[in-house]
Amino acid sequence: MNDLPTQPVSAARRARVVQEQAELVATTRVGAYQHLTLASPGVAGLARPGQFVALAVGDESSGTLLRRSFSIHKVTPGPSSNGAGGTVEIVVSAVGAGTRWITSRQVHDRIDVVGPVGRAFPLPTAPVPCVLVGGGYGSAPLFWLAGELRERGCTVDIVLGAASEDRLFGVLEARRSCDGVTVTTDDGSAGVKGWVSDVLPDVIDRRGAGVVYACGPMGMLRAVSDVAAAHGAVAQVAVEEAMACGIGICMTCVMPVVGSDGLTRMVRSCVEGPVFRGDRVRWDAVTPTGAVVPPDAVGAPRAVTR
Amino acid sequence: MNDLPTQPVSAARRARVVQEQAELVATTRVGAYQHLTLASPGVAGLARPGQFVALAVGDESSGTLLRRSFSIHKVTPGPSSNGAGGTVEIVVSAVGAGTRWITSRQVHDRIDVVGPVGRAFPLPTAPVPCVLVGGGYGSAPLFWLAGELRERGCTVDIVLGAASEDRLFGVLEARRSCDGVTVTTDDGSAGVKGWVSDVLPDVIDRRGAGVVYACGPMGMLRAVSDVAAAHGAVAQVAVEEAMACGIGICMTCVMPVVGSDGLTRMVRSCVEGPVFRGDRVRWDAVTPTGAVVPPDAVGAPRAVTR
Amino acid sequence: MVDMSTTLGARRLANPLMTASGCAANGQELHRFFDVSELGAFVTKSVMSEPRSGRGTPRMAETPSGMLNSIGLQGPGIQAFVEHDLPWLASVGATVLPSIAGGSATEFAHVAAVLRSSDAFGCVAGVEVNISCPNVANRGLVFACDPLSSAKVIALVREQVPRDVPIFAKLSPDVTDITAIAAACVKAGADGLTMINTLLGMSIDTDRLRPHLGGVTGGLSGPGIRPVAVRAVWQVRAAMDEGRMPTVPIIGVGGVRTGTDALELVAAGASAVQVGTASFNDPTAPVRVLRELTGLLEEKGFATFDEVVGIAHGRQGES
Amino acid sequence: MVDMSTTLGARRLANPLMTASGCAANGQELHRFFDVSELGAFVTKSVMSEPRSGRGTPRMAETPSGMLNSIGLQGPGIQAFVEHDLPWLASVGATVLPSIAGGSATEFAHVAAVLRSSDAFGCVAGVEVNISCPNVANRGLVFACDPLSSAKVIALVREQVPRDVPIFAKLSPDVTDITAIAAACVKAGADGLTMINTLLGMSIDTDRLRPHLGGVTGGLSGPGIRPVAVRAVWQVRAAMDEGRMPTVPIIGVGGVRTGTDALELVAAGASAVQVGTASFNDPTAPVRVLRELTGLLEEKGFATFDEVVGIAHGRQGES
Ligand SMILES: Cc1cc2nc3c(=O)[nH]c(=O)nc-3n(C[C@H](O)[C@H](O)[C@H](O)COP(=O)(O)OP(=O)(O)OC[C@H]3O[C@@H](n4cnc5c(N)ncnc54)[C@H](O)[C@@H]3O)c2cc1C
Ligand SMILES: Cc1cc2nc3c(=O)[nH]c(=O)nc-3n(C[C@H](O)[C@H](O)[C@H](O)COP(=O)(O)OP(=O)(O)OC[C@H]3O[C@@H](n4cnc5c(N)ncnc54)[C@H](O)[C@@H]3O)c2cc1C
Ligand SMILES: Cc1cc2nc3c(=O)[nH]c(=O)nc-3n(C[C@H](O)[C@H](O)[C@H](O)COP(=O)(O)O)c2cc1C
Ligand SMILES: Cc1cc2nc3c(=O)[nH]c(=O)nc-3n(C[C@H](O)[C@H](O)[C@H](O)COP(=O)(O)O)c2cc1C
Ligand code: FES
Ligand code: FES
Repeated sequence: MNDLPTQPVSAARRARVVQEQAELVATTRVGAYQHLTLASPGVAGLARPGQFVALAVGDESSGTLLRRSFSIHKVTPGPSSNGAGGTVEIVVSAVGAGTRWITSRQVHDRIDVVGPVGRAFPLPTAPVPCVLVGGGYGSAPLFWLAGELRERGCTVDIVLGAASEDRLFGVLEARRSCDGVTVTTDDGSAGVKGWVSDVLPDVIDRRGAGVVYACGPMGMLRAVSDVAAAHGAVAQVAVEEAMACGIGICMTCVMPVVGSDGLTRMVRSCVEGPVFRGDRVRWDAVTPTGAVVPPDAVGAPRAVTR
Repeated sequence: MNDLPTQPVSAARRARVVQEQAELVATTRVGAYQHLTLASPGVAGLARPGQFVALAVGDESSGTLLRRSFSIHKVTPGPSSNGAGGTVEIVVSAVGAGTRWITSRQVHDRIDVVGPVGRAFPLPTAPVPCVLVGGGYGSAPLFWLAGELRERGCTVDIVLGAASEDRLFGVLEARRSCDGVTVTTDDGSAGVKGWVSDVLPDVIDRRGAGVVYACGPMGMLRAVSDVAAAHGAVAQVAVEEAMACGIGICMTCVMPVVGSDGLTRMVRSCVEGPVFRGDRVRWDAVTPTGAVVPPDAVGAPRAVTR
Repeated sequence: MVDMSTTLGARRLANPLMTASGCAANGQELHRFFDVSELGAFVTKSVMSEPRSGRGTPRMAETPSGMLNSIGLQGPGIQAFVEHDLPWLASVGATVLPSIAGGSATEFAHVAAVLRSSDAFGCVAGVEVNISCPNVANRGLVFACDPLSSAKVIALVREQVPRDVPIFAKLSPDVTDITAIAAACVKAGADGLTMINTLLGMSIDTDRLRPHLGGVTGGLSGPGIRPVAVRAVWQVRAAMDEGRMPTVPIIGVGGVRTGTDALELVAAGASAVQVGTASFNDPTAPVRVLRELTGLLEEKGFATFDEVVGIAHGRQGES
Repeated sequence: MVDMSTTLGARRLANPLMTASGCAANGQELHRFFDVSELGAFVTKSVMSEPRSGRGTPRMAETPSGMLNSIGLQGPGIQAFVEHDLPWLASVGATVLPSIAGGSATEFAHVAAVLRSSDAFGCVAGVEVNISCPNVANRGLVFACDPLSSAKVIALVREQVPRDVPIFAKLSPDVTDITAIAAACVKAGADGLTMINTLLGMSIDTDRLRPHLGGVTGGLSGPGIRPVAVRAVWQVRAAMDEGRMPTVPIIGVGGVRTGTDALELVAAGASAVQVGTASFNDPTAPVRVLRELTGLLEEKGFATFDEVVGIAHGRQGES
């Protein structure tokens, strides 16, 4: 019953995950974000692009109990040149108390990390042209993905969008790791003024792209899914639902998703996502403030009150 | 009704107090303790020996809500040589989560300080010989007091006691600031093997001391009060009751104390203490785990259940 | 500038921020940190008819994001209160909500009568009736756990307090259905409700393996209980909106530490907000929360505080 | 070495540590972090008769030292549970306490019947009956808020479960007198009690000024509520000691994060301890707490866990 396009959940459940006290080995400001490098060899050795880490906030006596999730930007597995273990990098936007705590950690501080978690971006078996779309810090996991795709012979175009120039992440890195780069900003402070969905049709069509990978705000993911479908590409989108545990035990992070049996279920985005096929997500039931249970979902309440 | 030996409480209530974000300017290990110097000019300008400061633990989102109290070890009022404001020093024993947080602060960190709080040691108006008794970190406020007493022409003897040598505080400073120093340890690792109350009678008698000032664990204060009374001296003891607010608004820190009208009341040790006259404390109602309400106290329950 | 004034029964207050009973003593101590007349109202420690010693110590235990207390209503008695505390509050220009308590309904009435006859009664903008305290006649069961006992206290106090001075029943959250108690109090004459008092809790001293508090159980307060306070205010306000009981103003209390916390209670239906345990952490919390709340409403473009009271009702399910 | 085994009704468990229902899914996820057979028992997510989608999102809100959840009992239904989840737990050698729920007493009985007839029933050391869920017939009032509804559920479930398999009634703290509900459940056939489920709470989204949770109210859990759990266990255990109800084992749950926290519940009277929300912070929390608790008892010189159960009773007032 948990079947999903490319990877059965039972596999995801069995997938290895570690918990470690990771030392912060570097932290730098990048535009509106903080770029953190953690010595987390266990995670580094297992992670795939699209997976994420869940970080604990504060110490043992912290009043903030729940972990915060971040896409893995990059991993450097194995012992590094200076003999240290593998590293995991993340890009954090400080929006609330938890992310403020994380971004104010200093080099040598330790952070409790659980990872890698979630379903990675499924990679095509043939060398098809791909388009990557990143909104704000949502681009963080895409460069690593781009590398893997190009290794498989895929052409990779990337579209980076944000509200303003300082909220773009990785434009330079994009130029290094992708075959084509398009930038959009809502205010026109960099690239094309507008949304990623404005330029996306062209980029897909130009290359005849077969897969569109996207990470960013829910509204963008919906638009990308629609555009991809309309232009004959498969969308693989990494969603961001509020998560209490990040490891599949609390059921808070659910999204209405259609399974291969055609039935909609409320599935956990932390273990059965965060990457879903765009055409499988029930966007009609996803609002800016949360997802409602579609009346036709498996086990939906008889009389829907909400 | 709130009358107490030397200072009416209404005065204590009116006494000035400040709240400030104090920068930690120095922190050093001293034996089993951590010695902290805080740039806290407001407190430094107002404090008297025997008063204390109440420090907040953690940041705004901390799950630890209650302040922790520490005797003021020393103040350096006014702008210091490097142009910084006055400083306040405290000596902290890390026993629980709060004191561990405080002792692990680094230079330049800020700590929220309220102070000075509480009733200071009342100073004699005539130059009588005095004995100071400090148990463990309880000696911290006594050297400052010694200085003030000697300025007034009092001879000052000090007795420092602790479980073991590393838990003694300020033996060297004692030699500088007092006329006679006696050291005791429970295990004999320094000075006389035994308790301060073993040596105290002698010290009082030798000088014909008129006042004994003491700070330390409750059991020691009781013994000091008894010895002082038996040897014709007035005891002034600084107690340590569990305090939630430190500023007189919660009523958690009460002790059974006899007023000048001869009646026992449960009085707040944060504003009406921490210094009480030893013979006014109802030691019969003070147990190692807390104080009971003496049946003859004002407003005591008719049928005492405890 | 947002008009922060709020109406509580017959009285209009300059702003909705108050101290919480028992978390501010009777004013002199906090007046060293801020001018207590700046508050919408100063709520005093619950006072009973006679002086009371309270319980033995330890009277408190710290808990995650909160604390337990078992003070045992220590206080000077109503006579000393009207002779010393109330006149002092009047002298500094404070608006006062005295909190009264009793071990029986007649004790409550007696305390109210002495209070009313006080020379300083002019500064009293309302009386908070702390029915979350033990009923001596009923095996120490808290009045607020039983609609009949609650109603009896309120009815007797209402008789003693002048009509133009509103009385507020302070409710306990430790009940199966708080709307039933609320309705009983309003029916008996309460002009408003204060919610919530502490939750009954307990902690064990794990060194000695015995109850930590001298009083064994104690009252749980602080930010950790805020979700319970918001829920209580929400439920009672919803009962009013649905016509299940008459509409009266609610004073919200429980775990407020910031302006955002206060806004939660206001949006759930509170016309005023009290700050309790947070003052132990930050003595200026009541006025800081007022400043923060005012700032939040300004940012959001509200012209008056009144518009925000209960605003979250009817908004669930919107997208 | 301390003998950590504990007795729950007819069953002896290797140790007193358990997961809390709904905070551990059905085992596979946590098994990636530790061997779930190391637990005294694995408590599964409450399962109902049919598959359930649960509520819309947001389903959670973070609160100081805790969280609110409104999952709405999402689950696969009892049939899928006995076909997939229970056999998996049996296959890894886990001792299981399935948690069952229902919208009516007969639904509970049906779920229990299907469970009993499962091939994997051998791994079941007891059944937890989550009566802290809404009674469809009674305006959605939670069964555990009413002694009669509670008793009816327990009596029907007791009939379905073999005599040698104890059943545990899981109580809600949102009642005026938890001992009354506890006594009703035991009288109706409960072999033990689990205390406590979440407290009813709520939070407001102060950006949008509307309820934060899709389900409006939610259940409050985490360290912030531990004092309420300790109190509930204490009160019910005291009622047993005083002969006001028969003595049965209590499973303590609520806010346990460390071995010391667990010891509080044990000293108050719990024969076993569940770890819930803390697992979201630290997936290994249940086994870590077991290790810490064992260490504490060893330090204190106890030979058996049993000696410590309820040890704080009768120790108040000692000095
Ligand atoms: C799979 C996944 C990947 C993510 N990757 C990144 C990333 O690479 N970089 C980055 O900056 N952020 C990322 N986020 C978002 C990040 O987790 C949130 O911004 C963060 O949890 C907010 O915590 P806070 O304490 O600062 O905010 P608060 O608003 O104080 O958080 C309160 C609570 O709400 C939850 N919450 C708030 N916003 C979000 C959100 N957008 N998504 C999920 N939970 C939320 C928090 O986890 C917390 O429990 C990701 C989220 C998910 C689910
Ligand atoms: C007037 C006064 C002066 C003090 N001076 C000093 C000093 O100079 N140096 C020093 O090291 N310590 C001093 N203490 C004791 C110090 O305040 C406690 O050790 C500290 O509060 C313990 O906090 P914790 O979080 O580390 O311990 P925890 O045990 O985790 O504290 C839990 C709770 O109990 C309270 N508590 C625990 N122990 C004590 C105690 N002994 N006294 C009061 N409250 C307690 C805490 O404040 C807190 O609310 C003083 C206490 C008082 C009342
Ligand atoms: C130390 C202490 C003493 C209290 N005394 C009283 C009291 O005398 N009367 C009363 O009605 N409430 C009393 N309360 C309850 C508070 O007024 C308030 O209802 C409760 O603490 C919840 O608010 P908070 O979380 O902001 O503290 C007391 C609370 C504390 C912590
Ligand atoms: C996300 C979540 C889901 C829960 N689901 C259930 C459930 O299905 N059945 C149940 O009896 N209790 C459920 N609970 C309550 C817990 O089992 C436990 O009683 C409560 O959370 C208090 O313990 P804690 O503070 O350790 O979490 C749930 C709690 C949480 C946080
Ligand atoms: S975040 Fe807990 S199940 Fe997904
Ligand atoms: S510590 Fe609050 S009154 Fe003394």
